[in-house]
Amino acid sequence: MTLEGALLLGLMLFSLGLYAVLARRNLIGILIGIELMLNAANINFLAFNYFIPTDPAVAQIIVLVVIGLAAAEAAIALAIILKLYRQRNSVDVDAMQLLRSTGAEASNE
Amino acid sequence: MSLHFAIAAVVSLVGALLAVTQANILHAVFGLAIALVGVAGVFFTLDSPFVAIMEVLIYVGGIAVTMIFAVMLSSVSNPKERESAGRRLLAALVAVAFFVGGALVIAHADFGPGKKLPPSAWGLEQVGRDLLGRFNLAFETLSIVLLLAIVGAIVIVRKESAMPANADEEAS
Amino acid sequence: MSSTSIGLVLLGAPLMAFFVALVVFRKNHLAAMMTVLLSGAATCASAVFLLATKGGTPAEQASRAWIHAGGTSIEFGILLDGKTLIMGTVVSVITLCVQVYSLSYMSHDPGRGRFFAFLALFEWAMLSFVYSPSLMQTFVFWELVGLSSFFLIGFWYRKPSAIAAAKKAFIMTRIGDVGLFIGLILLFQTAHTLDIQTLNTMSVATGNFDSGRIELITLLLFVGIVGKSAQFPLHTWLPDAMEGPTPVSALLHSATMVAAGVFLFARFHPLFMQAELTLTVVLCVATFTAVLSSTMAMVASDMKRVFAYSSISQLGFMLMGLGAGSLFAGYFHLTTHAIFKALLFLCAGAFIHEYGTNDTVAIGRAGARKLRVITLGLIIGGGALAGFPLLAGFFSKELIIHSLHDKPLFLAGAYLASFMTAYYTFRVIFLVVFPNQDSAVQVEEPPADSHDDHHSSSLPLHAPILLLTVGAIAVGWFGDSIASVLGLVAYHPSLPEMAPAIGVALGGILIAWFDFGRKSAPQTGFISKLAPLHTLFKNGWYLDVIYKKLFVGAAQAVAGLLFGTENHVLDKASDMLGQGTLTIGETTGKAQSGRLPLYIGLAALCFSGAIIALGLEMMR
Amino acid sequence: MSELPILSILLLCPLVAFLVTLVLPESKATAIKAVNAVAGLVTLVLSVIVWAQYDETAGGYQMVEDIPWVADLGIRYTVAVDGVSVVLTLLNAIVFFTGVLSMWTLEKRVKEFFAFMGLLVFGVFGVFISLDIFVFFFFYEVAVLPMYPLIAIWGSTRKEYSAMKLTLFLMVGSALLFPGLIALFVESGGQTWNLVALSEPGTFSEGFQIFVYPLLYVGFGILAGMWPFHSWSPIGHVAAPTAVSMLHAGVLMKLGAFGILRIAIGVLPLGAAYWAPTFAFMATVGIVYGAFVAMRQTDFKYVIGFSSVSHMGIVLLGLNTLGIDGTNGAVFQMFAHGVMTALFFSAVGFIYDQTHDRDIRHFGGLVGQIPVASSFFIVAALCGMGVPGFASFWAELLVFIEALRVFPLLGIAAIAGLIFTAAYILRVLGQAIFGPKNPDWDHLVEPTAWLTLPRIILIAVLLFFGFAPSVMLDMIGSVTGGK
Repeated sequence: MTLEGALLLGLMLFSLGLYAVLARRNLIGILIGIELMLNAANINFLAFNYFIPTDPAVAQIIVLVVIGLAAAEAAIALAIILKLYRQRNSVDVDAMQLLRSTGAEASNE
Repeated sequence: MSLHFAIAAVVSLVGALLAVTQANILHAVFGLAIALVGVAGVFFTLDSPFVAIMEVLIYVGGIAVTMIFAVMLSSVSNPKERESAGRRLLAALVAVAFFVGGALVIAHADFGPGKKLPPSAWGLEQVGRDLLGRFNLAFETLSIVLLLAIVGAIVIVRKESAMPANADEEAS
Repeated sequence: MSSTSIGLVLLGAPLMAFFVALVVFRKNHLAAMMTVLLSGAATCASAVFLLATKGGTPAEQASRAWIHAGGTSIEFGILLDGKTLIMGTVVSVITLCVQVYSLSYMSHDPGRGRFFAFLALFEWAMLSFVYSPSLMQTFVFWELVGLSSFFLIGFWYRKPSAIAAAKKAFIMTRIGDVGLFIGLILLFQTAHTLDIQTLNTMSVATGNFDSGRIELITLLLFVGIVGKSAQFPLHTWLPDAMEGPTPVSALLHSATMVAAGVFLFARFHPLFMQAELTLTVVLCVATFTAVLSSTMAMVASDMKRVFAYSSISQLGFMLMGLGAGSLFAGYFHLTTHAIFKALLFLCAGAFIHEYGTNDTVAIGRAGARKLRVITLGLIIGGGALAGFPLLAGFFSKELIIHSLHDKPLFLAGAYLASFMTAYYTFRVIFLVVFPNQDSAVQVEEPPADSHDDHHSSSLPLHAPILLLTVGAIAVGWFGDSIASVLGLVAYHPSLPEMAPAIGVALGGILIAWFDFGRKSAPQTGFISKLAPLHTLFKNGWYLDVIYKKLFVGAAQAVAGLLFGTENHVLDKASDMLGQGTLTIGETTGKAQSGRLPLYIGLAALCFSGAIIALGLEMMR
Repeated sequence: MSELPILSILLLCPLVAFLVTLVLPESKATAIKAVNAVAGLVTLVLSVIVWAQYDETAGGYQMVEDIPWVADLGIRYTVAVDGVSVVLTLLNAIVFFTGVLSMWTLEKRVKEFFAFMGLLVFGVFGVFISLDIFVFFFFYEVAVLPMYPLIAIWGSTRKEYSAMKLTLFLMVGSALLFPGLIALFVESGGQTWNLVALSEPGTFSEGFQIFVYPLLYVGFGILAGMWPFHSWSPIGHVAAPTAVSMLHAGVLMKLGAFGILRIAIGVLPLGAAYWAPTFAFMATVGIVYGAFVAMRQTDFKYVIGFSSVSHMGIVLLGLNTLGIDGTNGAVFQMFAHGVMTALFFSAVGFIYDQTHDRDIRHFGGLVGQIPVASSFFIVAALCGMGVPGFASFWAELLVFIEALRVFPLLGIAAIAGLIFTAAYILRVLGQAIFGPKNPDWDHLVEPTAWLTLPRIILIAVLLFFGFAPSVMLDMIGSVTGGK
């Protein structure tokens, strides 16, 4: 077990998460990708702190904070997803384009 | 130790693969749960049992379960629909590019010699002291954030009938 | 009471009257008129008193700093010397006459209070101009004189022709003013003072000024004079200016406004004397103007118009005299002309008022000679204008012609002009006095449109005319005293020297008699036999048309061009700026597809590229 | 009187009016107007006091107040007045007060209107008295921004378009200005934004000055209606409601000229000397160009708008002569033109409020129908023509004296522009004020006493300084040394 190994694992998880974020159309799928990426980052934090320590327990605390934030984020995100589903009967990210530029309204007078 | 790590790594990777490739979103959430258990194992091998436990408790026990509820509440229409091949290919390309870049950096980076700390420095006691001592601000902030998130989530998903009349008319 | 405090009364009274009249005229016309009249009387009395007490004594000046510029202060005050005393008296006397006359003439005009208010303003401006000790003050009131005449010419503001005439007068004199203004500034920069006495003293001493500079400055000043005194080529506003009420014309053509230009020349006579080239230009312009406007006067059918043209030509005479170097000749003619021209216009006004027409023939046929006092005024005034021996204009014109004796070309011009003057003046007189009901001549002018049936042969109408008639007879004999007040010695031409001029004048009268006066005269004038010339003269040598086409057209064209530039180039450019920004926004906005995976994918791709580059860099 | 921070009080007056206006309910329109009128009166009195207390013989900056604001960046709230600021402060107070009175009949969204107006005036005062360049710029933006809602909400012809155009142009100006000001700060060592410190000779090299000066000049010049960047200004005038037109043309455009004098020329004299011929030429083009374009306009306000371009050209020409008389004349012209345009717009606004028509050709013989209101217009027109007896005559005279000395050809061209000025003004007078009357407007009524008062004040100011120019010139001269 080496630092490189841990980092590589984090990288793999992150890449998989990224893939999920990009490929999924389901909002929950995207959320899954995000969780994977967060965990990848957590692994990196801990790995660095474990192999090249400068301050003993700081990474654990960071990870705990991240987990807490992830919980909050997941709660909000799932709430939004549910709300969207109720309103639009869909959780497809491609359908969520309300903020796209239409070009027409912007023209003068 | 290395073996433990390898097992945990394999578990988490397999879980993650499942999580991103399964067409059925419910299966994907299960994959995520597996991956998270694997990650918790990795944490365990990194001398952080408390964090590992928390990972399992919060992620697997909390977030993943919530997701399952969300999936069940929302994706009833066509949960098994697959994304187009082109889309997946492009996403894979980006992900692979990212992986290659990261791998290159990791492979050639010089992290210098590591030196271990005594296990007591990594202990739960140390974490507890720091959390309520040095990093008290982060701790308290986090609690406020969680509180707000709970309240916010409740407000957001409240039934339409409970909302002011005009707010939804416009949106629908 | 010192002379300067009397001067203060002199200048202050009309200004106060103006403000009072302006405030009260809408409620009480009579109060406004009386205020102005009182101030006019006060001013007149002060001016006469000053002339009587200060005449011939050394100049006196009282002034205080007005503004600071160019390192020195510009003064505002009052200068009492020969020139200002005489001119001030003439102005205030004639203004008083006109005011009295207007009491009757304007008695039924709904705007009479306003009329008197502006008369007061006009008087104030002109007197402050005359008594000015510095060129700056001169210029300020020069402008104000122009402004008040704008209001007076355009007094009947509902008449488009009156407004057009007022505008024309203002803008054409403004063209001259620009020259004067530049000249003033150049003079200021050259001499570092605008004090008139200092300037004149400096100019006499040689070596103070660079001669080329002097030529330039005096030429520029002369441009201003050309505008104000209606000399060619800026003379065309003056005939139109009779659109105002006749008392205004009387004032405008005699002692104020047009006289301002000549007075300015007289004021800076020593300076002009240093500029050979300018003097030649002055002589050329003045002579040409005198001849040119006389030709127009010979065929004009409108009585006021005849006198308007004669003003232009007489102003030309004054400038000829001054330009030839004889200050006294020009100045004397300015004085006499002021009196008899005011007289002539007042008479013309009375006729017009009585018979409701401007046309000389129509007035004559209507029996104008029955108004005896006025007809007498017309004859005396006309005689003075024509240079009839022993009347006022005779003496001054003799002096001018004498001053030209060594310049044959200009002398010939002067003879020609005075011949024509005599001819057209007596044409009017004969047409009025000996109307020929059967003659072929046509009434050309339409009847005046307003204010008929108030026939007022009252005292206010007659008194000024009588006073001025006396003046037109008598003033000519006071040449010596005027000269002494000016500090000059009057020249008395001998009889042989005067003979040609007398002959020319009498010749003109004779031909006028032949054409208009004798029984069963054709009353059409010999010019009408030369049809092309007649048309040319009648239309003022087409100068108005040419100006309209050339200058007004050009200005309009430039304005149109710039207007187009503004709308189609500059405005368009700024619109394009805005439009361009919008276009850029719309174009780049298309990238905002709202597709979240696309955004993230692109960002991740860029980031991936960056770390791949970083990794490759680390490999090396 | 150093113990009483009179300048800060002056500055706070419109701000207090702004806040009180915000607090008052919309329904109390009269109270809102009264509050603003009182604030205007107080500022007017205070500016007269400032004028009286300013020691002309001592000159320089007086009544200094200095408080650190953002210490790390060297930004300080430093206010003081010199002769030029005193004059312009008075101008602003006059226009504010008369502007409020002119809007006495306003009925639409009274509260917001006066709130924005108070903010605008607050910014203008701030600019005139700031000695710190950063604070100067801060107030400058405060003054510029309320113009957008003021025109877009209460305006008339094409109001959104012109409001947007105005804002865009002024933002472009600011975009030039801000880098220029930062360059000054950085180049001087990054210690101070203080104007006096930056104006020390030798602070900036000549090359730097030549490079930065156009940024500042054009940046301020856009606000001053500099040709060819003026096209926002006439249309802005046209669209704006009366009081805003008054403030806009009367005061706001002066901010630009003031900035040029204070900052561009004051801090970068070598750059100014290098660029003076170019910018003087553009100013002269503006004078003649504005007059010609005004000749063809058919809208009252467009005529006045282009006359402003022409008259501001005189200001800029005076500034570019870099001489004492020219600068005196330019500042005097700022003041005179400010009061004069305020009168112009006030008079036109009065007619427009009743007729909802501004086409010159639709009017005729107004002086017979509403003589008092027409007289206001006539007086403004006379002043615009530079007739002696009004303040602008002296201003133009001084500018031309200097211009003829420094740039003879440009001077002659500018003076010749007077002919065309007379032509376009007389055209309006002849068409609308005089001439045959148009019976359509027989029903027009004369202004009430409340609406007459502001115009009378403006006329009185014009006449006073027309007859006693040295009062003004002594004040301005205490800065420029023209005494």
